[in-house]
Amino acid sequence: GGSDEPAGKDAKNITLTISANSIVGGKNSAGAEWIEKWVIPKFVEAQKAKGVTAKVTFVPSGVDDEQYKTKLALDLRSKGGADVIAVDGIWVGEFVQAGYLKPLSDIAGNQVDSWEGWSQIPETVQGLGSFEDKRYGVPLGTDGRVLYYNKKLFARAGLPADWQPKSWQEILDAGAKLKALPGVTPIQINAGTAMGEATSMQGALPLLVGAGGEIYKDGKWAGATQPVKDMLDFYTKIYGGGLGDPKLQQEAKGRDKSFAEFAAGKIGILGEGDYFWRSVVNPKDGIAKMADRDTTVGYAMIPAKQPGAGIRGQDFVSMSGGGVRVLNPNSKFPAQAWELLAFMSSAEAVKAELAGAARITARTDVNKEVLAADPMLNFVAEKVLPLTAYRPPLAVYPQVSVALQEATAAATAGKSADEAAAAYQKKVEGFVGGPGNVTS
Amino acid sequence: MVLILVFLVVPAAWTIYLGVTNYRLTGLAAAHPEVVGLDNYTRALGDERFRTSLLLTLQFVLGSAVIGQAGLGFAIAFALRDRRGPLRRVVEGFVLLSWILPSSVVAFLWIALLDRDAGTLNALLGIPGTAWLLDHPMLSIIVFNTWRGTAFSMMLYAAALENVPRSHLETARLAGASTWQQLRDVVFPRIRGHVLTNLLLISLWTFNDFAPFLITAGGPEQRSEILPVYVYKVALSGGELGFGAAISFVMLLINLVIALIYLRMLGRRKESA
Amino acid sequence: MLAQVGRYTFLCLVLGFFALPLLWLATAPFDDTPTVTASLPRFTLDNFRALLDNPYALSSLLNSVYLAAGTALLVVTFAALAAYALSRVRVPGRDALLYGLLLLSSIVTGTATMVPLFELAFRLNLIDSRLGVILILSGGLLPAAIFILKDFMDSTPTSYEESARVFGASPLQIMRHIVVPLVRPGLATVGVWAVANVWGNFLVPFLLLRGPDKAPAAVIMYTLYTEGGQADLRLLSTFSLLYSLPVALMFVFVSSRYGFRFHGGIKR
Amino acid sequence: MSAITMRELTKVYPGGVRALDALDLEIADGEFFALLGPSGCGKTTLLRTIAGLEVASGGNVRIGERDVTNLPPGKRDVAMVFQDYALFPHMTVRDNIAYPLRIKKVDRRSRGSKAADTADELGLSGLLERRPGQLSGGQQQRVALARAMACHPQVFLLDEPLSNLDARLRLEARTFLKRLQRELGVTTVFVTHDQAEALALADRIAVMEGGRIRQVGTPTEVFRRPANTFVAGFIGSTPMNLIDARVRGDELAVAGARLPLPDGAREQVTDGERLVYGIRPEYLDYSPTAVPGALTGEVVVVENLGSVSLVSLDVPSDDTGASDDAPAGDDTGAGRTSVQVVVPEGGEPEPGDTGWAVPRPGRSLLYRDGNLVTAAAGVPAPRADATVRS
Amino acid sequence: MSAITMRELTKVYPGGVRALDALDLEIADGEFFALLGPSGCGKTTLLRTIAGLEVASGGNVRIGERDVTNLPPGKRDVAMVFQDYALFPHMTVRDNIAYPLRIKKVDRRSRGSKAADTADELGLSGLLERRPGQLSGGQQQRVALARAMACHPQVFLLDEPLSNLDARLRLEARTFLKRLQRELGVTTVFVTHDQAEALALADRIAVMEGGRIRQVGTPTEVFRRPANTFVAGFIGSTPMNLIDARVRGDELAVAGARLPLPDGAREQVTDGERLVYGIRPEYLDYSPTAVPGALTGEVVVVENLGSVSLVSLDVPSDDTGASDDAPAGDDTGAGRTSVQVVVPEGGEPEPGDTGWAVPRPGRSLLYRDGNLVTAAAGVPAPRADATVRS
Ligand SMILES: Nc1ncnc2c1ncn2[C@@H]1O[C@H](COP(=O)(O)OP(=O)(O)OP(=O)(O)O)[C@@H](O)[C@H]1O
Ligand SMILES: Nc1ncnc2c1ncn2[C@@H]1O[C@H](COP(=O)(O)OP(=O)(O)OP(=O)(O)O)[C@@H](O)[C@H]1O
Ligand SMILES: [Mg+2]
Ligand SMILES: [Mg+2]
Repeated sequence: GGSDEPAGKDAKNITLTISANSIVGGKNSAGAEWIEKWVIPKFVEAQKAKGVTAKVTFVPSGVDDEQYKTKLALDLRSKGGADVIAVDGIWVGEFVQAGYLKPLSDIAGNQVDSWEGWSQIPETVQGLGSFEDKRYGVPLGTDGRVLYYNKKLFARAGLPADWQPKSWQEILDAGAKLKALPGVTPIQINAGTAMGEATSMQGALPLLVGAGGEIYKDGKWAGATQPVKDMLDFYTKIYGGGLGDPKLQQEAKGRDKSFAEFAAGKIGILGEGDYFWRSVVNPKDGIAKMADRDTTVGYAMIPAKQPGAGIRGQDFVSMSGGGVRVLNPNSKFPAQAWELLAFMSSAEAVKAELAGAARITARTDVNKEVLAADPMLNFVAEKVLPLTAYRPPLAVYPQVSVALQEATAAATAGKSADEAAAAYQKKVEGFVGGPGNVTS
Repeated sequence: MVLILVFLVVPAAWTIYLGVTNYRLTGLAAAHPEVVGLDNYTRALGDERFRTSLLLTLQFVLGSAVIGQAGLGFAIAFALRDRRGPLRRVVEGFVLLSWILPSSVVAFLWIALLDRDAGTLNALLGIPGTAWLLDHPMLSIIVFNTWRGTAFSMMLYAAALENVPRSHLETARLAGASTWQQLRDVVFPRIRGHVLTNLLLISLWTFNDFAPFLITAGGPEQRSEILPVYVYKVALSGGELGFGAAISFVMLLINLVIALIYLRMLGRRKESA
Repeated sequence: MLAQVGRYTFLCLVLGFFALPLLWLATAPFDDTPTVTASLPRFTLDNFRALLDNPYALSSLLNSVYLAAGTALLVVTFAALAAYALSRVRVPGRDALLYGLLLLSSIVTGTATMVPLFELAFRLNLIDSRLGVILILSGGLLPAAIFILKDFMDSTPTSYEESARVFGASPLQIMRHIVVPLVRPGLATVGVWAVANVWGNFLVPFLLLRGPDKAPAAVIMYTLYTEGGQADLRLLSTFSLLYSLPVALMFVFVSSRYGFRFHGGIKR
Repeated sequence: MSAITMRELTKVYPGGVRALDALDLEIADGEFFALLGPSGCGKTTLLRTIAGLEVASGGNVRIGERDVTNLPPGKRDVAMVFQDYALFPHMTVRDNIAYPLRIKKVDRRSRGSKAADTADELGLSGLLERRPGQLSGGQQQRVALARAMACHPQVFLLDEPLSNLDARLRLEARTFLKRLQRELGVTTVFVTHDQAEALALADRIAVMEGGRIRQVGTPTEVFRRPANTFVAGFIGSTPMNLIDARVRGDELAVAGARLPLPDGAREQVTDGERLVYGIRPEYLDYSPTAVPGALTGEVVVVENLGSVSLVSLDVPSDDTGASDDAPAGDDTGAGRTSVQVVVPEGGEPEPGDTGWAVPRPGRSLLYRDGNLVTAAAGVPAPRADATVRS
Repeated sequence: MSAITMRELTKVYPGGVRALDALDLEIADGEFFALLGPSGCGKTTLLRTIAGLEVASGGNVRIGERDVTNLPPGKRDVAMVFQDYALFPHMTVRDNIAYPLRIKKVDRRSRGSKAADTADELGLSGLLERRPGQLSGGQQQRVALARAMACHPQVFLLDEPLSNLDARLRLEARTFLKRLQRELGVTTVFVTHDQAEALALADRIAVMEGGRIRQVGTPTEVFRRPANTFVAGFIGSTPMNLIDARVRGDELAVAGARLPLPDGAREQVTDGERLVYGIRPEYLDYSPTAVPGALTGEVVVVENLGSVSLVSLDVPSDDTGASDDAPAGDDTGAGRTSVQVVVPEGGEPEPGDTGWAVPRPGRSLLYRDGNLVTAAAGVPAPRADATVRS
């Protein structure tokens, strides 16, 4: 339980700091610009109206997420760091366990629970910023995973333009047809360790939930369970059956290359998140621009192994992630920090952040407004998000994830699903403290 | 000296202490690290991944430091030993340039060079599609590290060769010795101290070299996961700092063993001198 | 004469081997659509213009210069003093000490030490201070620098110093007037080496410095990736070139000015 | 054992230094031949070109019947001893001596025994298992000789083999070397910049300057009748006195004194001609009292040379005022010249005394434009190949 | 300008080498004093201990009135010239010469002009802006001297200042050095292992061996009456002949010949006693025909020394068979001894001739157990402090 009256609540001079893994002119430039050019001036102005002189600074950075996380952990550990911090939702749990974060209401008092925003954020999405049923952060937005396909290639292969596979077998069948086209890699499902978390998020985990398995359930991690084996078996079918390019999975820059190849019309089916649509093949500013994105790129939900075989008995599945903003428990002005955080998550702010671009935000009110113009994102918001699942926000998850990636690598390289699964289970047992914490 | 004590010895000792805990950066173990004694060490030694990694590291050191850098460095120094003028300056300039450029830039250069489809090397050789980094990851990083570090050996051997009296080489030539015989009988015995110092330093540096991560990220499938990369993955990606620290300490011990082997050889030279 | 031909062939191969990877750095920044292949560019300077728009690119180079210069200065000064002391004073266990430090330095430059280093800096109140970065980097570089310099010192004849001593010069004067000028190529070598090391170091400045205003180029280089971790080759190649230029220029300057070699050589 | 013949031998170093300048020289079979000259005159270069360590830029070298100009060093059948001996520090004395045999693929047993034999001859038998670092300078020198001897070359080349020894040892080694060469009878070329060494050891001496040979002859010829003022100044433990002089009828006006013209010189000089008068300090007799036909001046320095002393007299220069073509190095100031005289034990003056120096008959020489004019009886004229090219 | 006094001076190096062994020595004010001895005898150590570069392990050193034993080198007011000159390679000649003044905080202007003055005196004016690397050996040596002179020290210490010069230059530098020291009048200690240098330059000489002084005296004393066989063998351009002898009544049986006992020796020896007979080659007269009271043997080597030759005679050893206490180094084999004779020009024999060597009167010396027995007239006996400690 926290105090109702956080320290410095009535201070007239406050200084606050925001940190996020984005930087003007580099990584996530727009987000950084938004904070610097919109959030800070507006917030300072609003405070001034209340008679408070606020000094808000933004500490940008632009590095790998792992490195950003390390730095945050070190900062928080030494009771330093910014007041409002953007983190990946998946880190919340481990940070909480390490004692780096406290529930929002413990920090900023009752005003947290009475915030209007909560009602706009769907329960599932709020889960991103929660751990063990307590709210630690406000989600920024989320995403969903789909199968993209190249309509031109589909046409050449005699496949329909509005494709929606209902089972894994149908994906393989489509792949078999695409295989006939020269110079085309039919299917790209991320695999192996080189792609890192992209393998888990776009490949292993969606397939796992599609086979009805969850990586972490009821305090236990999934070992060599049947769904894991099914998932791995699907990999062997793709890469063993010549439907994918196993080499590409091993390259350090393999994911970039898969983007470039898709954009160049050399990949038929690609599993990715909506990020791919927004930032990769975006005809305006994507890193692998496709001028004819809207006509050429098709998208379909990821099917379960068979209809109804997914988790919760679903026919279709997805995985999601997303960022949250948390408060630093060591903030000197916790109440005002919350004000800032709430301000940044207000509908007005979120709209300003999007600056006309479409993206799935955490707020339904905003989504309704901005996604209307983009059928793809709308599709994700409407059809995919209700089906989606999240990763367990625990400290060992990254290691389990790596083990999973390694298992897919083994499957891709030709090991049988059973072998790969057995090796995987052994590794997981090592991380999570013995076989007792693993289901098999 | 105080500087060294504070910024070298203290963190090193701290690291060694971390090596006997289950410390992690986040999660429960971050809040309450426990001393687990030698568990980390037994775990490391029992871990197949650690053992392969160690084996790869030894390959890496042997291939890129001992054979690559020292061998090529010596060959260049020897070929240039009595050259002056532009040729020497140009060759030395390029070799040294590859030594001082920042590793992130250098990593890019090599990825560009060795790329499977569009790489400069494949374009030059006319064999597009050869996936150097995937099919020969160790070879790639060995060649890379040779490229990167030869300068030091070259400079050192150039200096060492200046210490080989010309008259000694010429005595051998007068006796009719071939180049190889001159090297064996005159040059090597003479620069043995340099060779060993050189090997010591570059082995140490290579052993702890992290740059290959930027090229292959340890892949594919850990086939180029040398120990520093392993530690990086364990400590940073996996967050297991305690375990990472333990492996670092094991690395220090292995370094020590390598150093002792070299020093033994050096000692033998001294006895016989 | 056959040997001559062989030698030239060998040298040309060496030249090719060392120059080839650098080709990309010479072409890509000037290409409007750089790929990973080094090819004749469709010439453009747009990439440079784009880079100039980045608010941190140029200042980060300056930050790198601060850090590198500071560290190099510190390393060279302390290494010179320590190497001189170690070279002239006979202490038992001197070599063991040196080797011990050298080994420890190999740990400290590794990833696993980041927590101790961070906490140390935190306790000494050196977070977000350039001095902290400089001190920590110096600590890691010093042993090898001492090791290299000691051999330089060993190879300078003592008669110079003795001669100065007879004239009544104090140890500090001897150091300043005689030893430093004599081992200048060694100092230059160690300086360049230290600069090159700092220039490429990412982790320490990243962890210890807050905010990009103080961040050196090694950190800023990472910001040129997208949200999804993809490289913007246009900016990246251009920045790589700018990022490499200072060290290359410094090297050219130092090598022409002081000579860049181990004269006398490192031995034991 | 072979003669060595060089024709028009030229060596230009890459930097453009012309270290040998179309040099002609013949060294007879079995001769002990010394190359003498100041530092940088090309002695080492000549030796190295004979050895094949430097490639001649022009001309040729023959050893015995073979033209070796383009042979590699290993095929010339020569052995060389370097100034620093170039003993391999990591090999024992035995291995050092046996090294050339090892290269020649002589089997281990017989090269061991040959090395032992050679070491025996040079009195090194007890040292076979030592390393060069454990030997004295003189012993090292003998090991270097033994190594050179081991493969019985046709020619020995020695580059200042004695200059690293200390003064006492050098004398011993000198005698030893001379005896050894006599016994072996191998053609030996010997480089030195110490004239005493060359005089003491050589059968014949070539004096070099600037890549050319200034005189070739036996030690006696070179000592008594230097062909030019360069050689005159170079040879002798004390340099020859060289003083401006002018012919005055049958006499010579030298530094204020009238001296008789050397024998047979009258026909070769004209009256009133300006020349340089040369006489060695050893050939001047000192007198504390006035003597006719003597140079006179104040004693300024007396140096003890052991059983004799070297006395420097400060004599007035000749009043002909020919200071512009005076040989350099011997004037102490305007109008005064230093004349050195060797004075035997017991007769040494004190600085400040006035002394007289009387030339011994038949020992005076005359130089015109630096070249010898007079031909005295009893000693053959300098050889043709020693005349200076302009 | 001060005298230097050493009492019981001892230096033991960390390794245990006793480089100076309770050494007593006095060097007078203004004296040009030479330390002479074979390599490793402790000359450099003695010099460095005077300079303060080595800390004495025992005893003390006084310069003038001051006990400097524990003063640092900079406070002793001495200047030292090292064998390698130790010119700072990175400074110009001017800066090198001015360096001591810079240390003494003389301001820039006046030290520049002082350096120029000193350089002028030594004929270095044109070279002030060069660096040491661009100078010849002789010039470097003069710069080193100029640097030492620049701060007008009380004592000059020179460690083999000439040994890096080539033979010709060494002679010039020798004369130059002597003249310079005479003009400055500074107490100068000069280390050399070349006896000729010591004889030619020094007012007095100390001959050292194994950290001790074997004799101190003027060049003449040391040359004519070496106090022991060590000094006898060391001094002189050719070593003294030292031959086993036995007293036979009023005569001496030496190598098969009967020679008169040296003057005044009769009282100091007993009949039948075994001694060593010493005579310098310069004091033997060669005769091609038989003479009484002469050593005789076959001529084996003739070395040309310029105006004289050194002839080695192979004489039979004395039949007393005292081979076990024969001085080392002079036997050529069992029962034969080599005797060396200096023969003037014109009288040289050929190897193989038989020759006779006649000692000049008053020049023979007798040694018992290595120490001089006879005291000849005209020369004072060796000084007390030069006797050997056992
Ligand atoms: N490798 C070389 N490259 C260029 N010039 C050289 C080389 N070796 C010698 N010289 C020059 O050639 C000339 C003759 O040199 P050489 O070594 O033959 O002289 P030297 O008579 O042996 O002298 P010293 O008595 O000093 O040994 C000198 O002017 C020298 O500077
Ligand atoms: N720093 C040192 N440590 C140990 N022993 C030394 C040291 N310096 C000299 N010695 C030893 O002391 C003795 C005297 O040495 P010193 O240098 O005084 O001889 P030296 O007469 O100058 O000989 P040289 O003519 O070779 O110069 C030698 O045996 C030498 O090996
Ligand atoms: Mg030479
Ligand atoms: Mg000495």
